[in-house]
Amino acid sequence: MESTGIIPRLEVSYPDDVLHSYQYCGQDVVLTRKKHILDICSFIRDQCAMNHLMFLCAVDNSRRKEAIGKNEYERFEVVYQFYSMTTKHSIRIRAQVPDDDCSIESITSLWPGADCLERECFDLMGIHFSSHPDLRRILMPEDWKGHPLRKEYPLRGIGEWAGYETLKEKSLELRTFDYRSSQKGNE
Amino acid sequence: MQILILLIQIAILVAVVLLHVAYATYFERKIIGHMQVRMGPMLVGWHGLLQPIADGIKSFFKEDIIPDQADKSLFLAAPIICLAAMMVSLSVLPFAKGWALADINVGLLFIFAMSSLASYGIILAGWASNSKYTLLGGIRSMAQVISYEIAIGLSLVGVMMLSGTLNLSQIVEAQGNSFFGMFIISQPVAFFVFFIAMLAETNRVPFDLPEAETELVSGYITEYSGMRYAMFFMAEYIGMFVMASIGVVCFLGGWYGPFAVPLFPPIWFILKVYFIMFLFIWIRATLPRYRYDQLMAIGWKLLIPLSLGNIFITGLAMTLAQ
Amino acid sequence: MIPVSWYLSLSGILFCIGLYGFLTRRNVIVMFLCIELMLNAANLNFVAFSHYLSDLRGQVLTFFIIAVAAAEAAIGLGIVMALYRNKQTVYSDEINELKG
Amino acid sequence: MSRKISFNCPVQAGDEDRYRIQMGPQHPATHGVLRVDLDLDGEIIRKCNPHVGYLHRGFEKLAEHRTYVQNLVLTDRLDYMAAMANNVGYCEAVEKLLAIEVPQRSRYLRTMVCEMARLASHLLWLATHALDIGAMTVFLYCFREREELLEIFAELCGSRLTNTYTRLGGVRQDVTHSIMMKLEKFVDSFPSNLEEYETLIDTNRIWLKRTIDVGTVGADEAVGLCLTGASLRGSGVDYDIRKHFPYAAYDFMDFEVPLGETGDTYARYRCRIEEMLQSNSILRQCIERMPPGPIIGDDAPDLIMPNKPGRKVEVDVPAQQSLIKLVEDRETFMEGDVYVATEVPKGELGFYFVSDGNGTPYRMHIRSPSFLHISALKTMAKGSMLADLIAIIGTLDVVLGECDR
Amino acid sequence: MPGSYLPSEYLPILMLLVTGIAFGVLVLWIGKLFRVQRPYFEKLVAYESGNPPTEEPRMRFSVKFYTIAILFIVFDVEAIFLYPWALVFNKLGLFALLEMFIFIILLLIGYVYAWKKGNLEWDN
Amino acid sequence: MLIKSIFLYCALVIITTAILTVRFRNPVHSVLAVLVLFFHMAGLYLLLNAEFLAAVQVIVYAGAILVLYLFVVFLVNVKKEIKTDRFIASYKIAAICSFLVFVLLIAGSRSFLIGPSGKWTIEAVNRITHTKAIGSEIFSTYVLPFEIVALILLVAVIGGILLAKQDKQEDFSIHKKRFPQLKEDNSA
Amino acid sequence: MGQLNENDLVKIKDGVSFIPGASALVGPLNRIINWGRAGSIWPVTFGLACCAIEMMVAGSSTNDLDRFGIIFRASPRQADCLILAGTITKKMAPVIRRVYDQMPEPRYVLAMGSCACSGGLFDTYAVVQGGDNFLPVDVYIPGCPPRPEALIEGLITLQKKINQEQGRWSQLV
Amino acid sequence: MKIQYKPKRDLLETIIHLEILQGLALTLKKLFSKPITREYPGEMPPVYPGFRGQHALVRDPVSGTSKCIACLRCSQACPARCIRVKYHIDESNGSRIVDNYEIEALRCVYCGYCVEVCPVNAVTMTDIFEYSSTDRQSLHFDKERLLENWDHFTKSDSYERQSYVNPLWRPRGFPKSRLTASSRESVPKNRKIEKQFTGTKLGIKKNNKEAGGYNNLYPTHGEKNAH
Repeated sequence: MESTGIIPRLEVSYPDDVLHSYQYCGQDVVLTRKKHILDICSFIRDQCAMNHLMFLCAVDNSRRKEAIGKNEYERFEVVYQFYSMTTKHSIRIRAQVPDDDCSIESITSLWPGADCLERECFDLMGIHFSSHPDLRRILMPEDWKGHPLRKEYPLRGIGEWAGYETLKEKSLELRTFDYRSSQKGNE
Repeated sequence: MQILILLIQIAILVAVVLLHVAYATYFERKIIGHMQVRMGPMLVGWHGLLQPIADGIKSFFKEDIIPDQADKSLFLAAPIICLAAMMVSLSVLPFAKGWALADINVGLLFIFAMSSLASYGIILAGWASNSKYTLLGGIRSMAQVISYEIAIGLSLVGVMMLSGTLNLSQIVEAQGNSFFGMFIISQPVAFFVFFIAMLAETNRVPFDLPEAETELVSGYITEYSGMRYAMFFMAEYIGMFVMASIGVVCFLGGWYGPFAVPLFPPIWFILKVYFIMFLFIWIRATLPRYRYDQLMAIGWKLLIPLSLGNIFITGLAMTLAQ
Repeated sequence: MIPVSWYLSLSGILFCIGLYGFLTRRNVIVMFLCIELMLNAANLNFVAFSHYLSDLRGQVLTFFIIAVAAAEAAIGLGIVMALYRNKQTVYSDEINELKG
Repeated sequence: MSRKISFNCPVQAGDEDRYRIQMGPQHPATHGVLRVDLDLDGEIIRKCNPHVGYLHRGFEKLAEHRTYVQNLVLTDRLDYMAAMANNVGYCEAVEKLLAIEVPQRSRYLRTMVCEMARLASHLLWLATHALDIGAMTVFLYCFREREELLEIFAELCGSRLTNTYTRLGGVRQDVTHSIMMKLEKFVDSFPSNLEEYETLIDTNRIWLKRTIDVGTVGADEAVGLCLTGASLRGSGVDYDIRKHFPYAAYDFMDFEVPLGETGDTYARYRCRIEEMLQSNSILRQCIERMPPGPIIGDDAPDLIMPNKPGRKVEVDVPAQQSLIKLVEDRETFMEGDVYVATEVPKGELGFYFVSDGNGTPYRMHIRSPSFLHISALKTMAKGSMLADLIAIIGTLDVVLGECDR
Repeated sequence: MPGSYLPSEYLPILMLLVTGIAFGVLVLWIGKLFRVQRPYFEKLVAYESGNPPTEEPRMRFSVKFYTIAILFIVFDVEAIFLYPWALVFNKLGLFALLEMFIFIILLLIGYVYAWKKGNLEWDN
Repeated sequence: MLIKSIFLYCALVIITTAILTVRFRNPVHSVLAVLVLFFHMAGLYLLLNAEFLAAVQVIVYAGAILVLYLFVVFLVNVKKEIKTDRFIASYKIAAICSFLVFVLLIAGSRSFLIGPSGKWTIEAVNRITHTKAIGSEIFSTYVLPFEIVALILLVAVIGGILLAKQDKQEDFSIHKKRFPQLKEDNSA
Repeated sequence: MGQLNENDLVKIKDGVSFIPGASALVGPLNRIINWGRAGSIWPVTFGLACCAIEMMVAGSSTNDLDRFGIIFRASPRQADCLILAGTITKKMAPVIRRVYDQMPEPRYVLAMGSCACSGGLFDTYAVVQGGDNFLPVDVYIPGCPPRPEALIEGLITLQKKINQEQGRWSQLV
Repeated sequence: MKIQYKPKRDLLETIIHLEILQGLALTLKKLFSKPITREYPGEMPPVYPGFRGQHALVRDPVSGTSKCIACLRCSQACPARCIRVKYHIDESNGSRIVDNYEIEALRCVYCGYCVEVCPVNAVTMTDIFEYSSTDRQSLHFDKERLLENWDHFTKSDSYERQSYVNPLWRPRGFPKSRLTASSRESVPKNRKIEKQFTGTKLGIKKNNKEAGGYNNLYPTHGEKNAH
């Protein structure tokens, strides 16, 4: 993954959006604002021949040391990694999403495969993708409360999922066996 | 007195057939097991010989669930229809000369009628369970059965022409005079059609779509549990037996052994039937499953033209021979 | 020894039940079923006469009737299907209501 | 019994010719716990809606609470058919992040186990794919081969399925002579054994009818759907991470990437079969060229890592044991993010790490191929028949452990 | 003598039918005394791969089934005519062959029509 | 005596199932009642020494025509009738009409006299079997009706297919007309 | 049997009682039924995660569960035994319970592997900490995943347990 | 590399169902071959040293109790957090006395980290895997049970169990010289450790290695296999 020269082109084309760019472990990373993310992505796809969306995920920056105190970081960021199968270049876009307006444009129109990735981001991190055709929870049950990958969400969850509660009640009601509660680990 | 003898005969037949059903499953599991380089039932009884008994006992004492939204009367009746229809078709099978329980003149038609009645059992099971998989399985089964019933009927017309009768014993007798004692020699195409249609009629691989496990869970029997499920199972295996017997009677010379080896005729009959059942199992161990539309296409586009052609060629040949 | 009149009465009763059903039922499919009942009643008559007259003509006719009944069922139910497709109903009175 | 069943989704007017079926989670053909909601018109699928998440275990959250070494154990449970490949992928990523050097021998070992895992996974895929289409015997024959590989794994690292074989900076154990003899025997016999299964299905007319022109995806469409692995290569797109971003010892291996043309189920099936033969040849090369040397680097971190900088894991040690210090305090974790992808049997498995200098990942995202493949199911299954859906699920080779994480 | 004909060879069939039904009913009825029956609401819910049933399963099917059934009826009737024909074929000879040839050709027109209309294709 | 009891049994079942056919709300049950009826009708045919006809009755009526009925019942939605109360209409008039027809039939049947006996006595039929007897009659005497049956069946196939042919788009527009609130289903 | 009331019954042990005089019949019958049940355990095809793969291996040629008369049934209605093979997530738990509910009596549950027994590695928000939270587990099989032989051993343990059962077939129990 | 297809069937092969007959022949051949099934309860699967099975605490032949020094490395390393060590400090010499050592076998994921990090080779994983139970409690091992496991394990007369150690075991994190004597010498002297395997050691037929070897199996037929 050598340097590609895409970053300067991006900086020229979207001067207002590119916040910062760097290379880490030989990988190109660009920090952008979220506003024109769809344009940036289509620019990357069409102008830079980066046809392969490697992944898309969201990061919660709230407890990140490097992010604290720097004003170019927002609470969340959506990370896109693109790769060109022809030129063998790749680039990572980190679009900053603020806490108070937790939404970003969907890129499903460019990559249909991003559909479930965005749904996953919504599910686990609570980021809304505008103009996504079908933004629902994907991994967690529909009526799950909270977004588990946010930093304030504890590992064991907050409260109990209602569906599981009813299940436990039902199994108590139906049991003809001696009920043994499971034992917790020693963490 | 006559009726008493008849009753004893029926009792023997039913007992033998039930035992046969039990051990046909054992036979199948063993053979498929060995074809798959494993062993099949081993530990329940000597070499697993008591396995079918254990299965039966377990099924008998298993809870019988009638789903809430099922159409209760039909749900209860369906397995009985299936089993009774299949059992009744046993009555016309000639195991040896004069060994048919009912030696009727329209024996072949009677078998067709009963197999179509059994398909009612299946479709009703699918419909009455009122679950999606069963309904789909029932419909599939019905479309499949009606498609292949024609192929079976038409493929046997050649045999009827050669033997000039619908009576099963007389068909066998007619073969005794023919070359090699088997109609399969003079009617290979008909046998091919019949064999494929037979696989489809009995819902065997590669035509086991109504109960295709990877598609429809268990098809029309998805909602059946315990003894009712076992009854469908029995009906299926009796159906296999009946169909194989028809094949033996119409194409393989019934109770006559090749080269007129003096062996007890029913043994020849049973051996031939088990040969066909072995073919069933062998094919099951080897082939993948057809898709639904392909199955229908084979029935309608291949087997029916083939069997019609066969009828004409047989007719022409017979006319010319005269 | 069963007198022929037994058969005739049975077929008469069957025919009338079929007729009654045809007149009362609203479901077109069941109405067709009732027609089948009436056809069967006629068939029974034919076969009974044929048997009592030692003549096969009645049975041959029954045979043809069964074949034609098959055609009738195919066409009739085809009409039901067409009706259902166009009117979304299989009820005779609703079909009338929706005529306009 | 008095309670009435209430249908939470009443039939809508006009939808009456649609037949809704929920396939899975408890269904023999959904490879575990996938659920697919189908709208059928007869047997033809009008709409297909996969539901995942029935095996969502909170990997990414859990990884934030465990150290890098402990998270290695998690990766075994990702794609449990090829745990070795996941281990390698994970270690490659963490090593890149922590800048750990890996000795040459362990690179070869990693390549070797990766390819073994690929064979094991593809064999399982072939088995289940064949079973889905109805060929139950192929299923059992494939398992016979796979069992040999699993026994080699068991001898190599003590566990058949969840291997935890690699370590940061190397691998856990060295191979022994007997393992290599077994492997060589396997490698020698594999092509002919594969040929044997192929007798049952490869040219079989039923198999061909069931796979040709089923679930066809064009090259551009496949890229747009983010397919990877053999599912992508079946459509003719030349993208193999082993060639594009060589890791472990793939640089030194001679192998080719089989490419399909038609993008249908049969092409994907052939691709995977060819891939197995390629893997076999890579294995042979590994056996031949295995270099001597250490299996784990000297700067490899200990299994016990501190999960907070500045905090020592060191505990007071009894005086008589003369073990003064157990763990160096490792402050050298860097801040930054890195994405490393490896070619696991299912496709491109990527790990995206965000590190803030602690011993635990700040954020670990797993780019799982199966997740994207399942989302492609929606497009691929539309308009095909119910039985085709089974074939398509089979050919996409999804594993839900990896999909749901 | 008409009216007093008893088809006695069918008697075993009747008895076997009764036996078959009785067997089914008896097995289920006797088993009922020994079985554990603990039905409760959740147990009796229709099976749907472990999901709660979403909607009434009785719904419409593809019309293809209907056309297949029509073809089935026609061919069934044809087969019914073929059986007596096959039995008397030896006696009647070429004339019967021609007769049946015309009959089958007429039906094949319908068959070909259905084929051409795509009623034998299932994957559209 | 045995023959009479068999006849009476069959007659009883036929009448009962016929009434049930009319009374059952669920068309599937009606179809099944007719199925039972057909089987007993076949039993009567056996008593009348028409075993081939009995087989045909079962194979064609029970095995084919009723299957078609079942398909149609499954194809169209029949839920509504099971729920509504008035699944029959104007039963009084119908009952009177039917009764009148019945009286007419019975009265008419009185006038039938057994005519001249034909050549196919029970013995003659049994000598060559019923199937062959029917066959030789059809394929020698009734050739023309036989071919006409083929024509009728041809018409039935073509007509049935034409009638059942489904135009997808047209179908949807009808739905829309009836249910204007219906939109393209995009949810779920 | 509705006329019999509680007092007419002979109590054998807690919760198990019989009609008086029936014990001569009951003993052998019990043994036969238990033998039949132990000899034909049909688990429902329901793999959850990693352990499912080992479960498949147990059914494959090398180990061949069919030797014990164990064949997998796709529909819970025909199954006797539910093998919890893998991690039980909270989203999955109701499904598992429903499948269990739809099985006919008598039914058994095997928890295979750490995840099904106690949640194992995954002490997180999404994972049920052990199948016995909502199901009556009969046999616990440790291992992650257990070897296929360990599963077979677990099934043998289940067979032993079945063989010790008293009158699980009676309506009166 | 384009994938290669097998040649298309010709008409005769289609009519006689050649490929299906071949398949049938294969299954028939297998019917008469020896099953590969291991009859498990009678016949044990091969278990190799280092198998990660049931846990045991090694009973020190000298002291008769566990070798554990309560360094807690195992419970630190455990990803499933299933090891609990209770100890108190002996006031006289400052060493730790293990009160209880618990392993939740039902939570353990059998990764072997605890064995790998143990500096004194006190905890080990035996190759016993058959210990299913009908209740949970019996699978919650305490110290006594773990020692019993060891006794049970050493008593059974199986392959090399008397000298059961992982031949490749080496706790990572500190040099060998700093290990306790008992763990350094845990590999018995009479056990032969092979020289490290390298590629040259196995005499593999050179001409066989070629990547294109499979080409013989799948002769190229440029056209697509259109059936």
